[in-house]
Amino acid sequence: MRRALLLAMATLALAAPPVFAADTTNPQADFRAFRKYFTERFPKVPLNDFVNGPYSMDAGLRKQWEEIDAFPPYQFAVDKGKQMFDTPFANGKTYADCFPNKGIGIRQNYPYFDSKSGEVITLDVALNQCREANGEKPFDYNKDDMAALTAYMAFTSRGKPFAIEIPDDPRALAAYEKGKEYFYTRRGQLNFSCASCHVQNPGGHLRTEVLAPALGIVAALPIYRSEWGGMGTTSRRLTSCNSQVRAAPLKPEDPSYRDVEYFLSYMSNGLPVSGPGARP
Amino acid sequence: MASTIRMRAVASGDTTEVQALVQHPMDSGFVKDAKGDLIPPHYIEVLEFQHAGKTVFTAFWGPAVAKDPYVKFSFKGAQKGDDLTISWVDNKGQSDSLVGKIM
Amino acid sequence: MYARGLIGLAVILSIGSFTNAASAASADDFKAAFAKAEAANKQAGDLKNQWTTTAQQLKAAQAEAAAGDYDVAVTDAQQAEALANASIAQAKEQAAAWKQAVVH
Amino acid sequence: MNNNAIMSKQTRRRDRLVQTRRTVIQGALAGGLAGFAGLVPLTRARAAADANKWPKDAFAQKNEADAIKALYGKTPEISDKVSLDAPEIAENGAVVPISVNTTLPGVTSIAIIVSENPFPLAASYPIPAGTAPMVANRLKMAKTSKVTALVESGGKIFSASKEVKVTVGGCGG
Repeated sequence: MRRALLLAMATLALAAPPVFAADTTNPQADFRAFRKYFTERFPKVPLNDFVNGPYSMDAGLRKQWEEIDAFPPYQFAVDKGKQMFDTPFANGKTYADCFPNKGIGIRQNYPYFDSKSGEVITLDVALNQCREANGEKPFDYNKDDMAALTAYMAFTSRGKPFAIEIPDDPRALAAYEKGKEYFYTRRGQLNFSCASCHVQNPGGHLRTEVLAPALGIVAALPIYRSEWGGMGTTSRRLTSCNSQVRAAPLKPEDPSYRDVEYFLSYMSNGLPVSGPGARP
Repeated sequence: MASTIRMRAVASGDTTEVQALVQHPMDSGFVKDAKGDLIPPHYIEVLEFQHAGKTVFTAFWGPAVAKDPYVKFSFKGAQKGDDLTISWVDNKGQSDSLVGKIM
Repeated sequence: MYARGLIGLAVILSIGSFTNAASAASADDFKAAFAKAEAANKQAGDLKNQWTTTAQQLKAAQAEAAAGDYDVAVTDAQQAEALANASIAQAKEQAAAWKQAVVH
Repeated sequence: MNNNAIMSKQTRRRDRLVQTRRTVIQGALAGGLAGFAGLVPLTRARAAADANKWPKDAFAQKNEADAIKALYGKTPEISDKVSLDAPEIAENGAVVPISVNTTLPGVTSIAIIVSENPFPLAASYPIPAGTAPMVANRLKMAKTSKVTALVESGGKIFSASKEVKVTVGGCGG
């Protein structure tokens, strides 16, 4: 069983596209190449459908998803998130006070590069910063409360095109480049990168799962995964990816995770927010 | 605490289509927790829908119904604006109920 | 490409090759082997490239040592060190090689 | 989610008084949450489902034949008038959408059996007059299994079956 799995993975690892080297950071050029790669590889998938991940690749899965999405399991998380979002902190302020447009319909602008701190700030990090600034304890980044809040905020942003900016700041470019490096770097005993699965083999199978394309992969987060029997955030998604290739996961919202989310979100610019999503 | 029940009932002509989702762990009794102990079975046994004092749908469920269970059915005789009552009881005697309006 | 694909396989094969290495090891042998493995895994951690299998192997080594079976414990620790070293090699090789995979 | 926490809290205080108080609190909050995704405004109901009607014996059987016998006391016959919609390959055994429909007249109940589950009877639905002989639900499947829809019509039992492949079982958590 295990041997078969390893063999399957080794086969997958060897099926790589032609490669070229690059030494300069040029997000716009990366963006064009990335989109071109996916749209040429999957000419029948409408551009906006890439955000539906594995369902854009497999008709059988898609039918089950459509049946489930008619009354989706993340509904309870969205309701809980709204209730949390509308409930003031002990000091009387709310989440709305921390965000542009009172936090409604803004998911597509995250993560962003904060020129003050010199860091990439994801929506999840911004929410915990908001809590701490108002004297509240930060939430665990993986699920539960954080997943509910981000589910609600994504829900209010559905359909809005991702609009990630990389400001003209060498530190922002460096963060983008680090995220890109993290994405393409092989790790874990199985020697897989994020790209091994989500660039080189989307639509293929890893064990039983249909692999999602990297283009638009962040758009559905947070997600309700049947495998988890519940909601998970971007952190949980990255952590489980690492574990699957037998790489020790980093801490949730580690700078490397933030950078890779920054890179992937920039690659998804123009695609609509579809979160919260439901996944197998 | 929010209700455990979400319901959508839509009348079209004489027929009303009902969909409902209930927040419930539906523990089968076969799954172990993080410590390796079996999580005891905990599942909804009966889910009932009533319209105008009459039971229009009953579900008898076992532990094989998925977590946060979903059901869809349709019945005749109701109109837009009517009340539809939904209630459930599980194997531990816990219960919840709700009245929704048919749209 | 080929070399990178082989790292994982090499590690899998190396696990088998250690089984004859130990004979009547002592607690001190274990401590030394374990310290080496831990140091290697820490180095992998500095490169943000630890493997879950290394941690599992370290844990197994500790459990065997606690049970007094130092032969097996030393073997486990050596395997952990081999895994950690492979993860370090992977990180060093990938530091430049990742660029080969970028979509252009 | 908080689900487990809520449930364990409920377990600890199961007496009727507390249950009633909880119900009132929930009722007060429900108004504020209504209106999401086109849901109807909701109020709390007094009605309660009756656990005494639950067919305990049928749900306790460990093989398909015994479960059908306990539920109906009869043997089903295969009918092309029973339609079972289930995926060929389940995306995850934890959530498998399955629906049953029939053109048979005078239907009084529908049941769904998953042969390879530890307890094969998954769900049973009495169908009163005026209710369509159709139901959709989501089930757990431990492994690849035959799924059977049973329809009771005119005192007889009719069935349709389909093999559903499960690659990630619904019993692992």
